[in-house]
Amino acid sequence: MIALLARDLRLAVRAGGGFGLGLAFFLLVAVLVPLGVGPQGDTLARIAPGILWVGALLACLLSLDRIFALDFEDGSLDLLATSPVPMEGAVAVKALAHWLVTGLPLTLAAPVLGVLLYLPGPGYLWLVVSLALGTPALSVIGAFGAALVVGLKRGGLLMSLLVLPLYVPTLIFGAEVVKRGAAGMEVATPLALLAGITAGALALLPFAAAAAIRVNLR
Amino acid sequence: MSIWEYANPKKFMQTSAWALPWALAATVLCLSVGLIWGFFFTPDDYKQGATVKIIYLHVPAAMMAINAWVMMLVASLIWIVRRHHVSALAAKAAAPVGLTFTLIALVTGALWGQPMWGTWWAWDPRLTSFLILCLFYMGYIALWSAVEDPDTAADLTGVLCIVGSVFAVLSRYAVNFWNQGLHQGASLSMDAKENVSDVFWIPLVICIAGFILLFVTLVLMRTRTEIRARRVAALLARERLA
Amino acid sequence: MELTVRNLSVARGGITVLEGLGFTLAPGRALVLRGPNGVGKTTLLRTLCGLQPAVRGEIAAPPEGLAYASHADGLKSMLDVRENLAFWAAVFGTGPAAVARALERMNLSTLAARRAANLSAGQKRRLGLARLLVSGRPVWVLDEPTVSLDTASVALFAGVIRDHLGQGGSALIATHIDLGLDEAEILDLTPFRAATGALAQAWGDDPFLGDFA
Amino acid sequence: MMPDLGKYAFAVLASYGATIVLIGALVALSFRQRARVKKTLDEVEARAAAQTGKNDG
Repeated sequence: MIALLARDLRLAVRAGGGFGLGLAFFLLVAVLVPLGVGPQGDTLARIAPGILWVGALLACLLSLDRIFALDFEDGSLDLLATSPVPMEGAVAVKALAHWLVTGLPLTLAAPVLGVLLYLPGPGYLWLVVSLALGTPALSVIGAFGAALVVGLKRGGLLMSLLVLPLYVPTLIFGAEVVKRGAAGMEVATPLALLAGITAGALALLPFAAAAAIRVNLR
Repeated sequence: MSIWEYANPKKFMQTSAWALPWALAATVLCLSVGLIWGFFFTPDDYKQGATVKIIYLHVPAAMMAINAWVMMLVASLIWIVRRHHVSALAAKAAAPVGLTFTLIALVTGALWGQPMWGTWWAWDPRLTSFLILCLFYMGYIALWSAVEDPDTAADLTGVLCIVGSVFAVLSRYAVNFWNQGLHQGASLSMDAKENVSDVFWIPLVICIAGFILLFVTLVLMRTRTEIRARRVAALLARERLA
Repeated sequence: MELTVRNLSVARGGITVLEGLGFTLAPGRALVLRGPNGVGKTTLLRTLCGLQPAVRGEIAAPPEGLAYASHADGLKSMLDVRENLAFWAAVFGTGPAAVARALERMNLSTLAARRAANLSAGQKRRLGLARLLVSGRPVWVLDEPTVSLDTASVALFAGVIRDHLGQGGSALIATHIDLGLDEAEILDLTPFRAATGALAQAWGDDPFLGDFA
Repeated sequence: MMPDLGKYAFAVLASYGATIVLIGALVALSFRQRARVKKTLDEVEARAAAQTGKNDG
């Protein structure tokens, strides 16, 4: 399983694309929104938590269909399914690899983009904390969506339609943490709920995703 | 004689052929009595005026939008656990009906909200939840139509339905948390019967029964269509082989 | 460590293609599957490997004993030859020593540092087959293993299989060409085709066929 | 006969109208699918019957 993680990371680094693309997209969102909304500081500060979370979510979505589609096309998913690695473990590891190359960089880049959007001072800490807690859920939910459409030719668009509604609770609680944090309010409740969703998704969705992959391979 | 016999396509076709005319008649009867009563013979509410007449559409549609999803969840579980084809096809047949009910609940809610809240759309928790439910229905239907092999499609949509149900409930709570909302709570909802006087209550119950019957009728009919479509596919496959 | 198949029926896309199939593959033996295109060789092999369910019948295989080589080699073009093989060695829990041995045996040592993207079709195939050697599994299930291999490579691979059989392994090979494995038994799948005459029975499991309302 | 809906006439009538349109569309769609699938099935069924008839004869 460590070998699988190492391979996926190595592929992500060598193939370029994956890594930078999500980050660049995130940056673009943070640049385009003020251009559309106008440069007024108070407006931007108010919508910054939501924009940053939506931006991170969409950036995450961009690279999801590569999680399984590439392995499906070159046949390694078949071979992986007949190997001693349980499919559930493979799904979890691939979701982890996806998080390491998208979720983690997004989390680290978010404070910089917060500056562009005039995010109020106390919000930075909670922005990083909420993304660090929430993006793993985005990756594992996304892995489930990718598993559902893995055999389909035009899976990307369909996957967005399937995955985005599943992102709703994570988005709401994540953005709420930042909003409250930026306003200097108490954040424990949404933070606990966000963590709960992530923990539940990490524990259960690999099984659902593995089941979907087995169905798709037959 | 167990209820699983109805999971056999042939048995289902025989039984539903018998039940369908009755269900259809009961639906037409219930809906016309309930809606005509509600529309023509109920007084205006002292506060909401004539808009109270929308309740005969809005509340039953909203109830059935949720119940249709629950029915799909149960049918999906039956398919996944016991692999009865009719069950999977019934879930597939129910999805567009549930989507239609969701749309009715949303449209009537917006039309009702406009005079009451002064806006067509409010990011009220319940309306928002129904919007999210609408997305879930669309994703489910899209997945059914995207996958060619019927058993594969049934498996994948079944898994999606189960996972989606969990996330739909989570979304409901998240949305509640996110905005406390304007929605009329107890005074017009089911769980507080005492707050609604009988003049509104009796036609409402008839309308709810009518929507339930409409759902049953449509799902029976659409399931029959799905079974026939599967038989066409099976016969064609045999033709090709021969 | 026998692979035994009894009264097996397999389906492709919901249509039964082979039925009543039975054979035993003992250690040290090779079995070559023959039959025209579309008879269901790939479907049979995928069913044996557990990638799809059998319609009916029994498959008794040693647990985690099968190594599958499909049409696709499962190579990552961005990784070099050694990295590709080392990944599968790690997945199957063999070690770097096994990788070196496999590279040597499949005549890939000189290419070890080359990216898979820059390999010829035959070299890719050889790398795909080298994965069998690092799997450490006794029963090889091979689907058209010699596609795009030249005569020398076919002979090389036949030698690899012979060694594997000599060490108590076995191989199930779907192929059209003569591998030069004289000791291999040949099983023609044509008689097991789900024939038109036997159609009604083959379709017995489909609840949407047969007598209907 | 028509009840006096007062200033809310639009909201109420539009609600009833929209519901009837939506349900009507669903029912029409369901019936159309039903008719189409049934017709195809009858054709295929007839072909299948002819086929078995030939085989028996």
